[in-house]
Amino acid sequence: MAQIEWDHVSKWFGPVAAVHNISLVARDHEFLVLLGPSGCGKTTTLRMAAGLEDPTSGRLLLGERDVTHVEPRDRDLAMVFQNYALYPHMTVYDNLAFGLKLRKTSPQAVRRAVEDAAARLGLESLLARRPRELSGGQRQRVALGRAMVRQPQAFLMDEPLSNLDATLRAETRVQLKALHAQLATTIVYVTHDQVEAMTLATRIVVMNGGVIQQVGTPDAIYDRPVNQFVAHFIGTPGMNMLPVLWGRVDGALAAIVGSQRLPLPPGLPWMRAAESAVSHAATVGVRPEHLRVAAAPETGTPSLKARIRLVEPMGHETLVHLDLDPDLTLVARTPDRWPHSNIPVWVSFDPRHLHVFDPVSQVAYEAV
Amino acid sequence: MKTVWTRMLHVSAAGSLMAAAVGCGASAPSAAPSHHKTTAQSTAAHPTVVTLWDSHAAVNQQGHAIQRIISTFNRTHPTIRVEQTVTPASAKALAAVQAGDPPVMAEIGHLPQYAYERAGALANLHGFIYGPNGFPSSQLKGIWPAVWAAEHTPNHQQYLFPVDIKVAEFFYTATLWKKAGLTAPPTTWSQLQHDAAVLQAKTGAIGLGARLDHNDWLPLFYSNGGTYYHGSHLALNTPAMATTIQQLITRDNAPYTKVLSYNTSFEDFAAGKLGILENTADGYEMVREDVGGKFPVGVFPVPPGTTGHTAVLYQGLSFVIFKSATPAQQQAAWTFIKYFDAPAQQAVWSTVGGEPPISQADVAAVQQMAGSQYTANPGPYAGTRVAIQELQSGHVIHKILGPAQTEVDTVIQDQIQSAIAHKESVSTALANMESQALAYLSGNAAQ
Amino acid sequence: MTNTAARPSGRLVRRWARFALMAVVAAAFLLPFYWALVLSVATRANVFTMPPDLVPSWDFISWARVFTLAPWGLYFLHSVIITGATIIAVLVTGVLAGYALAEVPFRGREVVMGVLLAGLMVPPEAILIPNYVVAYHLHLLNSLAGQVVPFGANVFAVFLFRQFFKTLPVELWDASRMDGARWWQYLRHIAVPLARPVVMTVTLLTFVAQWSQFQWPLIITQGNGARPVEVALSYLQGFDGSHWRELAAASLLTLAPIFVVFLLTQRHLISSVAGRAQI
Amino acid sequence: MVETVPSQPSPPPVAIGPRAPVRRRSFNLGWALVLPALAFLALFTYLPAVLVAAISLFQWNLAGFSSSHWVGLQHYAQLLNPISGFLQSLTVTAYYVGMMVPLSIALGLGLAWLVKNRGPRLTAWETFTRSAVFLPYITPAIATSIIWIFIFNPQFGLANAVLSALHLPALGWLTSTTWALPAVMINNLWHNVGFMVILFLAALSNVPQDVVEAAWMDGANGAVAFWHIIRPHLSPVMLLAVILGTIQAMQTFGSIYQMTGGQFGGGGGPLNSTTTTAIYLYKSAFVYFHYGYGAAVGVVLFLVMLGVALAQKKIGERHTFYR
Repeated sequence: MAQIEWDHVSKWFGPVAAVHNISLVARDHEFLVLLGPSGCGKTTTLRMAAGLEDPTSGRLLLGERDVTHVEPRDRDLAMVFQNYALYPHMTVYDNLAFGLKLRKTSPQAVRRAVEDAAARLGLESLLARRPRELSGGQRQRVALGRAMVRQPQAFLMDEPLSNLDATLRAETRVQLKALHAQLATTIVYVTHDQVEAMTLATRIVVMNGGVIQQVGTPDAIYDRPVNQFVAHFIGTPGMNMLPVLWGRVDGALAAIVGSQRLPLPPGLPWMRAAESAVSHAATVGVRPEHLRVAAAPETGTPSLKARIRLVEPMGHETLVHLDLDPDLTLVARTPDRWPHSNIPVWVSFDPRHLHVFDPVSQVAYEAV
Repeated sequence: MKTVWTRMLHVSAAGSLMAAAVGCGASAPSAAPSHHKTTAQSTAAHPTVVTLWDSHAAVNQQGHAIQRIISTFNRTHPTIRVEQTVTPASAKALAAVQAGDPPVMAEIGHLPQYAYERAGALANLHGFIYGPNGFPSSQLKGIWPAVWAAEHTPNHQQYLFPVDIKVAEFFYTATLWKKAGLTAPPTTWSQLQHDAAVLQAKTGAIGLGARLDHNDWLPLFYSNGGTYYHGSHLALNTPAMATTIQQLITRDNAPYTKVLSYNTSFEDFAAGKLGILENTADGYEMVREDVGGKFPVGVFPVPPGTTGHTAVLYQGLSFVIFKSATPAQQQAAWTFIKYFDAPAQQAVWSTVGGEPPISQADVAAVQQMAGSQYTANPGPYAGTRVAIQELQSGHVIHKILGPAQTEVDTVIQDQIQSAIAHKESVSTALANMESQALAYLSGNAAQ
Repeated sequence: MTNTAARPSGRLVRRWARFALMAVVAAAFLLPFYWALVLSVATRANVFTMPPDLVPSWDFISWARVFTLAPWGLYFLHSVIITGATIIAVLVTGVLAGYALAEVPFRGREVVMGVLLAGLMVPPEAILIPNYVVAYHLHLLNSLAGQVVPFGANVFAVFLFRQFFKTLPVELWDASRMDGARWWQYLRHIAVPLARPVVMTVTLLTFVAQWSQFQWPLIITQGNGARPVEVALSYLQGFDGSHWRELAAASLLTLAPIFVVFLLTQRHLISSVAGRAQI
Repeated sequence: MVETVPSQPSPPPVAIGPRAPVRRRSFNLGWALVLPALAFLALFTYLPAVLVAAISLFQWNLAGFSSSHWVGLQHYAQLLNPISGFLQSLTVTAYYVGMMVPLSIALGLGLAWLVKNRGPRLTAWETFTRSAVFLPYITPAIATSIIWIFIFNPQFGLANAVLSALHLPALGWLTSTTWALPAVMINNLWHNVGFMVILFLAALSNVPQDVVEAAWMDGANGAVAFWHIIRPHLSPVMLLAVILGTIQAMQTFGSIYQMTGGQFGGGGGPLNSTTTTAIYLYKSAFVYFHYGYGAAVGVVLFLVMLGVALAQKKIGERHTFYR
């Protein structure tokens, strides 16, 4: 039973609330990723689970057990730190064994556990070395190993890949996912990297300003962001946001974008909310990958006239920066190559890919 | 090196024979055996331990002598074990009383007895000396009167029993002496100075090594008719002190005189670079050991002053027993004192260590142990013999007892030395020493 | 300017002059030790000579005699116990207080820091007598403990440890907590082992200071019960200063541990002393 | 970009720092950890610092206040009486300190300059000379003072051998009221200068080499470069050297005691010519057993040292660059 529950947890540092009234459950065997920009409170949330921070209010539950005021050593959790925090004066073996030795495990059991973890992580040949004699990737594996040997109820990981170079990070990500499948243990994982979050998570918790913005599967977070923050934070580049006014064209709902009118087909899920909105304004979001760019307007789908300002060729795709009006810009990700800038084009998209947010609360209409 | 050891072996053999033949009979009164018997039963396995603090390090002949006596004592007294600790006992034993960890007995100077008395640290020896296991009256009567007087406080309490008697005398290097054409030792101060000048001129060695302490000026002062303490008032600004200072100025500023101090008294002499050395009897064996047989060392007594007689200063160390010791320990300590001051042991003490014996009654034993060599000068026992002569002269003085004695002595010495160094006139020195010493006595000054 | 050709040779001369001067300086500073060695192995005839004999004659009789003059084994044992115990005490108090001042927030921490710094301002000479009085009332006179306790805490050691602990990353503490360590286990297994250079510095400085300790043991020791080597040596010279050979041997005997430690830890020792001055 | 930041409620009263090792008990733990150190220091530094003033007002008996005799400021009056020798001890101390500090700094700086590494690495000779100069500093003063007593023996010592080799008259050294203190100084200079060398070596290595080189390029010779470039960089260390040198000199005890006959009445001879205040204090309390009087000496010594340190600091601040 390795379920971690934050029950109305807040954490204050002096006059600042790092985490504000969070209620969250990391379910058994789940790979829960806390995602958010730096300073959003995700690390503090994790450290409270570890017992390294005391919540200012609220409760922490491990399974059924209230562990709010229980020392870390009595929680049976393991943690992987961003900087690994390996003990510099100990060999890899001793680093792995330290926790077990403190728990008065028999020497034979310690040896077995350490060798087992080392074998899984490919550290056998490094056991006699000290951390400073290891590469970044090796250190990262030792840090993982140190967490694994104790076979804890759950793993807590604080940006464990952030100190690796891009290639290694991608490799390790895969290993980590495999490891999770293999260990079948709860993992709570903190990152600011949405790719890690999307690829690894069973569920993602998006945080900002000490508050949970949205909890959901990667797909749900991607497809149905509950507010503008989540919508923009997930995806690279972030979702295009356009201020619109609602109008009617031939009796049908249309969005007025800058100087252009965008007629919309009926039956979209958010339309009722949009129509009943007090204000006639809204923010419309559309992901760059859902935009199509063409020399001529597409028939059957809403199209907007634009001008290419800048092109970023990426090889397998191209980022096209577009001006609608002087103050209205869009980014499109297209498989087509657009070698020239400053040419007029048409932008079209499937209206089902539109996200509409209340301009004041920034909350998605479909979530209301 | 070899000669010293062989000589010591002979002496020790003779010493143990003496102890067997004469010593035991004389020193063991009839009560002693029964005392031994009663304690032997219960304490044979655990002898009464008597810790003795004294400053005779094994580095010199005196140290050897005291160690020999102690080991013989421990062998012949199975119920007692004396354990010697070499330490500057006079100062340290009092500190140990304060620390609550004093020894059973110690050898201290007779001046510090005031501080010890104030601390209530010492056992009164009267009961031991005159009690059933007392000191043999034959010897008691023979103890040098000035020495005996110095062992009492002004109100006639006795905490001290003599052991280590220092009296001043002069040593000379016989070979240099001969080289300079001198035949007989000097008998007056002017002769002494003349001889020193001749020595220096003829041999190139330093003529006279004088001392820098009260051992030096105090006897001179007394032999000039001085006495500085009458009851409660001082008599320092006197013609006798003026004469004394003048004499010292002349002597110490003479080209043939070298003023020696604590660390440098023996080296020159031992190297044969010094004609005459002012020292005390106990230094004789030490000097001879340092000389190591390179040349014979002669001795002559301190010349007389204007009074026509010499004044021999008794300074030295005495046994004390600490009140904090158990009655059994005190009794055992007294047994050791009696043993040490018995003729047989005094003979060892005098011949090996070079100290004169405490009593006229011991002189025969010393002579017997020294044998035919006793009268030889230069000779191995010349230091002891001259010291005995000085003690027998009757003109022995002891340091005047007073609570601020050390301070007063320091004042006098400082003033004398200032005058010698021509930092002030004799009359200023006399006035200063009187006023400053008075300040100490009245408690207005402190150091 | 005019003699550009002469310049390199001038530089060479200067270099050799510097080497010669260094040799003279080194010789001058080592000469007293060397002469003590010569005296300690001199024959009787070679001691009181003028000019002094500077060639050793390798007569070890005085070394043999030194051991009969005083129970050196006992005195060395005392000095070793005193020095060792002081080192342990200074390390323990220094680690604990340094850790608290670096990592444990508690009310009054600033006050404690101020109080410690104020303690550095008190000259030990000036409080010699009250120290003696305190030692008297604590029954520490004439004891080994009496020579340890007054030196059992060292402000400098506290600050050294504090400085070091402040440089340790918080993650090490977090990681060890996750591994199940309590604060003392963190100290024992992580912080103190990492502080080995500081431990070494404190050990060396305490060793040097305690082995050379003189005035305090002179005052508080009386008999043989707690006498350390330096005091014993001082007395030996007092009892008969003319035994140069034995005194030289005894002096070298008490210097030997210092020499050994110096040879083994020279670099660290010098930098420790340099660091000591900077506080 | 707008974020959904919830409004911040007011903070709760208690916040525990991020490094608190034990929750909720950190207050007690901190005190518990500093307690051993404070206890040692309290017993043998803080309490005595207060006690010394109290004792100085009594004819002190070790047993305690109740058996001691109140004398008020009498001891201080005695200190000022020239007969007591205290004022003379201050003069001797001033002479000793006044000679030792400049000499040890000058010699220390000179030696540091000599053994300073010229290249990027230390040569074996430089290391050896450094060690030779430093070694005396860590030796016990008694052992080395005994050797110096031999050296200053008027008849057979090395000192007079050197003088006679230079055709200079032999000196009495420790037996002379004029030369005893210089003899002690020579010993202590030899003993302590290594510390100054270490101090100045560290400072010299901090002098930026490029600035010195720039000065050379500008045509400055060695002396000019030293005076204008290096000396200003040394001034903070110079201040430190003066303060530490003064403290060290004022506290010198063992070597003076041993060389001037401490075992025969506490040292300071001949004729009190080497009786520094440290020796005077020792003799007052532990030769003559006037604890109260000695405490008064201690109080004055305390104030003098404090005054000297403050004065030096004040003067130093005015003349120190690159602090």
